[in-house]
Amino acid sequence: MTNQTIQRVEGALRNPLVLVGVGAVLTVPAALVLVLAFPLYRGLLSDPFWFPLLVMAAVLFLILNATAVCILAERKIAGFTQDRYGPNRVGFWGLLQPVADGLKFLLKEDIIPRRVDKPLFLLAPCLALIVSLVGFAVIPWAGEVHWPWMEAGTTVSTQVARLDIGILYVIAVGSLGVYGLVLAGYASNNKYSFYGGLRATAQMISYELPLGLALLCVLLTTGTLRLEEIVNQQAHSGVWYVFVHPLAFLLIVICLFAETNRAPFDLPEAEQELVGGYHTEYSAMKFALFFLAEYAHMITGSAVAIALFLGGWAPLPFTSWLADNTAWWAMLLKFGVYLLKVALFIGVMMWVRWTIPRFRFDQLMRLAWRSLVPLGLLLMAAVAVLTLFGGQRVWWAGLGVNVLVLLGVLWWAARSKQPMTGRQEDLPPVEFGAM
Amino acid sequence: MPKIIIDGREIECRAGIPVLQAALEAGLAVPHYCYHPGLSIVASCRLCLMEMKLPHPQTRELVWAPKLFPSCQTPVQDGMEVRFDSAAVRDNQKHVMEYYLLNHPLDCPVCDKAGECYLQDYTEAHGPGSSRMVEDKQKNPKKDIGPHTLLYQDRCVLCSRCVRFCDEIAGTGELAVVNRGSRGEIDVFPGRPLDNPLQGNVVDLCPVGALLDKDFLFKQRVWLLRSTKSVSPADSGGQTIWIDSNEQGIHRIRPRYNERVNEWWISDEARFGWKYVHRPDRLNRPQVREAGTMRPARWEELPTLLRSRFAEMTPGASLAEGALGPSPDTALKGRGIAAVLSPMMSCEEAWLLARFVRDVAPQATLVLGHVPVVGEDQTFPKGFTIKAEKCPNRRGVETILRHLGGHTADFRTFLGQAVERRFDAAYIVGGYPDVWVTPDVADALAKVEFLVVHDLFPSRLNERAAVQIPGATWAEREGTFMNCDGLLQPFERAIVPPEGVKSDGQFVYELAGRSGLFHARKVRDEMAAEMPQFAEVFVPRELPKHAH
Amino acid sequence: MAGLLTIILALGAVGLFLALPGGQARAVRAGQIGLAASGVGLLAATLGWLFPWPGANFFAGCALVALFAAVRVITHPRPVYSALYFVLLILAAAALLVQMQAEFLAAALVIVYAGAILVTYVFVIMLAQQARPLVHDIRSHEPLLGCLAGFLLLWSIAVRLFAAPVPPAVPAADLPAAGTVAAVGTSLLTTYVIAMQLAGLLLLAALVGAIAIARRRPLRDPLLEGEE
Amino acid sequence: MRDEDIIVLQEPKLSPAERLYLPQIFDGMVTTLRHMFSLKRRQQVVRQYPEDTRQGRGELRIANYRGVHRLNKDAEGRVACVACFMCSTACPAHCIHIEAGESPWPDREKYPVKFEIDELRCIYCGMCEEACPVDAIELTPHYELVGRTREEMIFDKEKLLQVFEETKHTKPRKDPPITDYGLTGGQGKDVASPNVERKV
Repeated sequence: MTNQTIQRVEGALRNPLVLVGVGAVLTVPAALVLVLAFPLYRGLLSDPFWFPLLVMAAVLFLILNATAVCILAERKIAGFTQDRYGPNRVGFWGLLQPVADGLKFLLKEDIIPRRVDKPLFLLAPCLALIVSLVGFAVIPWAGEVHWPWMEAGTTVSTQVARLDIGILYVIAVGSLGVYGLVLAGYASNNKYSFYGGLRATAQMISYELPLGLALLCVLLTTGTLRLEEIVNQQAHSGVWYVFVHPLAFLLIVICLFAETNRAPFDLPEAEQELVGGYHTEYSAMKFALFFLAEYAHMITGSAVAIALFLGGWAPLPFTSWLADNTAWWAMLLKFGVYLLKVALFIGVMMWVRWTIPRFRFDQLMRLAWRSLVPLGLLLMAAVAVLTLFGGQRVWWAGLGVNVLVLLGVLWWAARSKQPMTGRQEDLPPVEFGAM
Repeated sequence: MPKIIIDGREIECRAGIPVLQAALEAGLAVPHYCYHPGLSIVASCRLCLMEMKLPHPQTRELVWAPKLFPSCQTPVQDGMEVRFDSAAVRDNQKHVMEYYLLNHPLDCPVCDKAGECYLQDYTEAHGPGSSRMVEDKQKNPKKDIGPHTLLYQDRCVLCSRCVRFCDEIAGTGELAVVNRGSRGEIDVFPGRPLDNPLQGNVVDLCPVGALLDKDFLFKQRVWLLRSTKSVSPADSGGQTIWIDSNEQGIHRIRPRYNERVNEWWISDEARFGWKYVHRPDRLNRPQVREAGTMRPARWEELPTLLRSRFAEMTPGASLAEGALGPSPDTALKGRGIAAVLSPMMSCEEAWLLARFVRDVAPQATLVLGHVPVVGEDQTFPKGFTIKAEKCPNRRGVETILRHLGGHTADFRTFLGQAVERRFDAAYIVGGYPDVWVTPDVADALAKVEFLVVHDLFPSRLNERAAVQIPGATWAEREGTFMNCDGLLQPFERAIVPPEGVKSDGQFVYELAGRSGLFHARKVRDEMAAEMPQFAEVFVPRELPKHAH
Repeated sequence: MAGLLTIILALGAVGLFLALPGGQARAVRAGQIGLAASGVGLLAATLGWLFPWPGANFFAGCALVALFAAVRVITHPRPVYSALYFVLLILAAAALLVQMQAEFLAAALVIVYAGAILVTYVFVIMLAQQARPLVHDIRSHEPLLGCLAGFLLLWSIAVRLFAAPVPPAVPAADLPAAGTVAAVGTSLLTTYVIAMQLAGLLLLAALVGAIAIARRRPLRDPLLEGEE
Repeated sequence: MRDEDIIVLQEPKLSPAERLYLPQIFDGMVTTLRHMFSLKRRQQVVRQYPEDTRQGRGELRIANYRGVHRLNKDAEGRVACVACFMCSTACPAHCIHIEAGESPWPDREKYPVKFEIDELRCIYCGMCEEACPVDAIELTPHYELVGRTREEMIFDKEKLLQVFEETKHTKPRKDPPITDYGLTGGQGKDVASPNVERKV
């Protein structure tokens, strides 16, 4: 393509009218096809095996595209936080930036350095992406749905896998997430990548502990591992578990940042120290896969946290509105609510990223092992005792325990000589090395 | 050894030298223009004046004399006391400097001497910061006084060093001071330009930018140049030189003081003879003949190739057994192989190559290469000699050949034997700046089946060589030359060889089966263990700036 | 049947012995061929089992992957790959457990082994990575005895298994829900409560011990000590 | 260093809440949030570069901006440079390459046969401008410098003179006497006469 052509195409893309036109041209045939094929997919929609898979496909489609949007959002938020505009050249208000980015990733030279461990080098990004995507299987996107043409009283679920172990599955899959990073770091045969991989391992192993402990607090209250159950409980009672276990929620949020390698815990890819960390040697689509994996991981993580603490698809707290409504429009509404919550959650994660500076690695480890793990243990013990005495029946009991634990910790912190994180005089200066 | 006191410091010095020389040797920076240790003393610049203690006419007590004395013209006497750091001396220097700058143009930015100019340095160290001169400065035209020299009369301080040099050292006396007083200027006789075999030295001698080298004119600023200690390959005298280079290019060559050979001077051959280093037609990649045509070769493949080919040419046992042991084949081994060691090679290179050849073929013939001789030795009045033998290391190679013994030959004999097809293989080293492969040499060498030519330029041997190796010039190598009197002098590498060329030393080092970098010093130590002649090198003492 | 099985398993054992790291390249190649032949034979022998109930194929596939991964764990010359094949083995085993309605066990296996222990292995292998593999990494220890023991074990299991009749197809829904979280939890806290408490105590002791070993002594500064 | 030279700083005492760091984090997040939604600040701070230049806003100090170099021409349109190498000597990035030759004009001796500046190597420090005794080399306010190849970014004499032509209206040359060399305060007669008296 000549420069002029490129310029002309760029100019056209900047025109919102052109965008609307292209959209309309694409939408009309799509709508036609959908209408004509209605009897065909009606059967699929009411089948308990196929419908969740369709939901899955839709969600995957949404998420893989959402990643592109996320990148734009990230850059926009970064820009806004720093009093800039962010990308605003490609398309109206920079909206086509993801397309440009994607094209760039596709067209860049795909380099495999000479001395890498080739099988592992190729495996790592795939592993990272796969692991971050399979977690979606247990997310109850919109509860049950009853299609108008179905028999009365029957519903189909929008959840792919209604696993008995629900949340354990998420943890199991999440714990595999580290392999992609470690292998990338190892296979790259580059010391910066290597350090990134080591950091990723240590960090993710460490933060799985407080994550699990905080999860246990909720599970003690809910009495089930099934995510759909947990969401149902919240939707029906209207009491989201964030009101019951605010401290556990805080722990989970902190751990999520660490598990997804997001700032302020993005030590494995700390640019200033490690060039690019574990993905230093990756380029083009292989790098894009890591990118994709990171955002997919964020979406999974926030979806799980929302299911556990923020009522899942429940639109409003303190009301059971929509809880038992299985109409198709309610399903769509719930789905929309869920996605909106995820989007907000991710927005907060980005907001945090552009606010809080990165931790030092020893601080990071100290935070996990010295602050979060004891805090999680304490909280879990307290909630366990509470549950023993039937405390799960009144929602404010959990809140009380959380507040008590928090106050106790504050009191302890006030008494102790050293801050909970930060410099500690009696220890040798380097505790965990520079990994 | 007389002792004198300069500025309250007692200094021991050689007898009979001027106080100025003693002070300079003691490390004092006494300004001077006209004084040069190699020339007669005229005491005309009046810049080196000093105070001296003399007996008081009445009391006979030693007191500072009221007038100043030229330190260059006052020989040292035991116990004399002089001083340069007095107000009177400094005043004198300041006023003399101001006088010199009356008419001197301030064109330092375009003057080639800037950076090594006495006037500049002394003005900064001793002179006034500004001129009180309000009249127009005198202007004189540039003069073209010789094939190599330009005279910028405006810049001249009339120290007459150049005049004295032509009279005393070169003995030709082309230059003279004409006119008198403020109209005095340096000039040549009409029709008798400054043209003698040592003429380049007047440019170095000139303390200011009055005499300039046409060759170097406008080329570089001197502070950009890097000076490397070297030995001139122009003749067998072993004149020591500085190679001034910048950005891997030689820009000029200056004499390097050497009390045993050339003192402060060098011949024009040594000074201007480096141009061949940058000739564009130099060989720049090794080539190997395959099926009649030359193909470019990699440097790495050459050592194995040469080794195996020479071993093949050796009749009898294989290389593995081929030590010097008394096997029945030894008598035959390598009879058909010859190595021609050029007198342009350094001792180290010659030794490594000779050892390599003897290693592969113990009975090989070692030949001292073509020794170019032009005319007769030319000796100048004060003893400076330009040798007729135009190669630097004939004696070094001879010493090595004599030490290694076995079959040796001189170049003529070798050619004769070659014509008789006595040699199957030969390694010929050239390295001469001029054409040396005359038709008869080429014809004789054509009889050699496997001919390895290691040379700088393409020659008639091009069509005959089986392997052609590009050589490096002396400025691109390091090593030692042994001059015709047996004086062993080291030279350093000034520039890197052109792209594609490996320095000879490095190549023969690898050829000899060694890995790593060639260090002339290490090789020399090995040689010294066998040959005491190479145990000690002569490095002349280095003179401080402005102290010649 | 038993004789054929013995031959197949013996072939596998010899193949494994040859394929273990540290041998000659040709021997390793031969061993790999032997292993493959043994695998094919095993597949053929179990062919009768393969289609009796839906999901059995999935079971067989997972089992084969697990076997293959297990063989690679001990035959791969590079520790990192061994560890990764171990991960694959764990995942395949977890899939088998899911087949048997033991979801909790599957999740626990993945969390504990793949998510914690093997990550630590990989971590340690990476940290201890040498410029070239160490002798004990590239040479197997007691290959003969190991292969023999493995062969005997596998042989006895296989012969017993094949002696039994082909298991009937049981619909998944009819299986007792022994693997659910509730069932596991109930049995842990009733039948096996003492064992569990003991295990907990043991783990606690191990934890305390680990902390005691890993704790860093404060640096002794003679100057500071003098002041005290 | 004596003991009394050592100042022991007391670390600020943190309240229990501060030790948790959470209040500070929320504080910071409020700050960034405020920035996120302040359109006005954004508009004030950010320039939409190709459309909105410093020059357009009148913010470029033409007299001292250090952009692309130029080689000045004297009143007669000849290159003002006398090839004294001062700029290349002063250049900390070694980006100036000069080849000098005998000048074809009678009022000076040397002139640059070749004058090249590697604009990619240059750090735009302005030392060459300071060093030049005849004010021949100057940095211009021209900062939009792009090229497709490295070779293109090595500006030769013609290109540098062209830059002068393009910028002489925005930044006129000071026009000092060319033979001054900055040393005598304008005495223009210091140079040796170019008439060579042939003696040979």
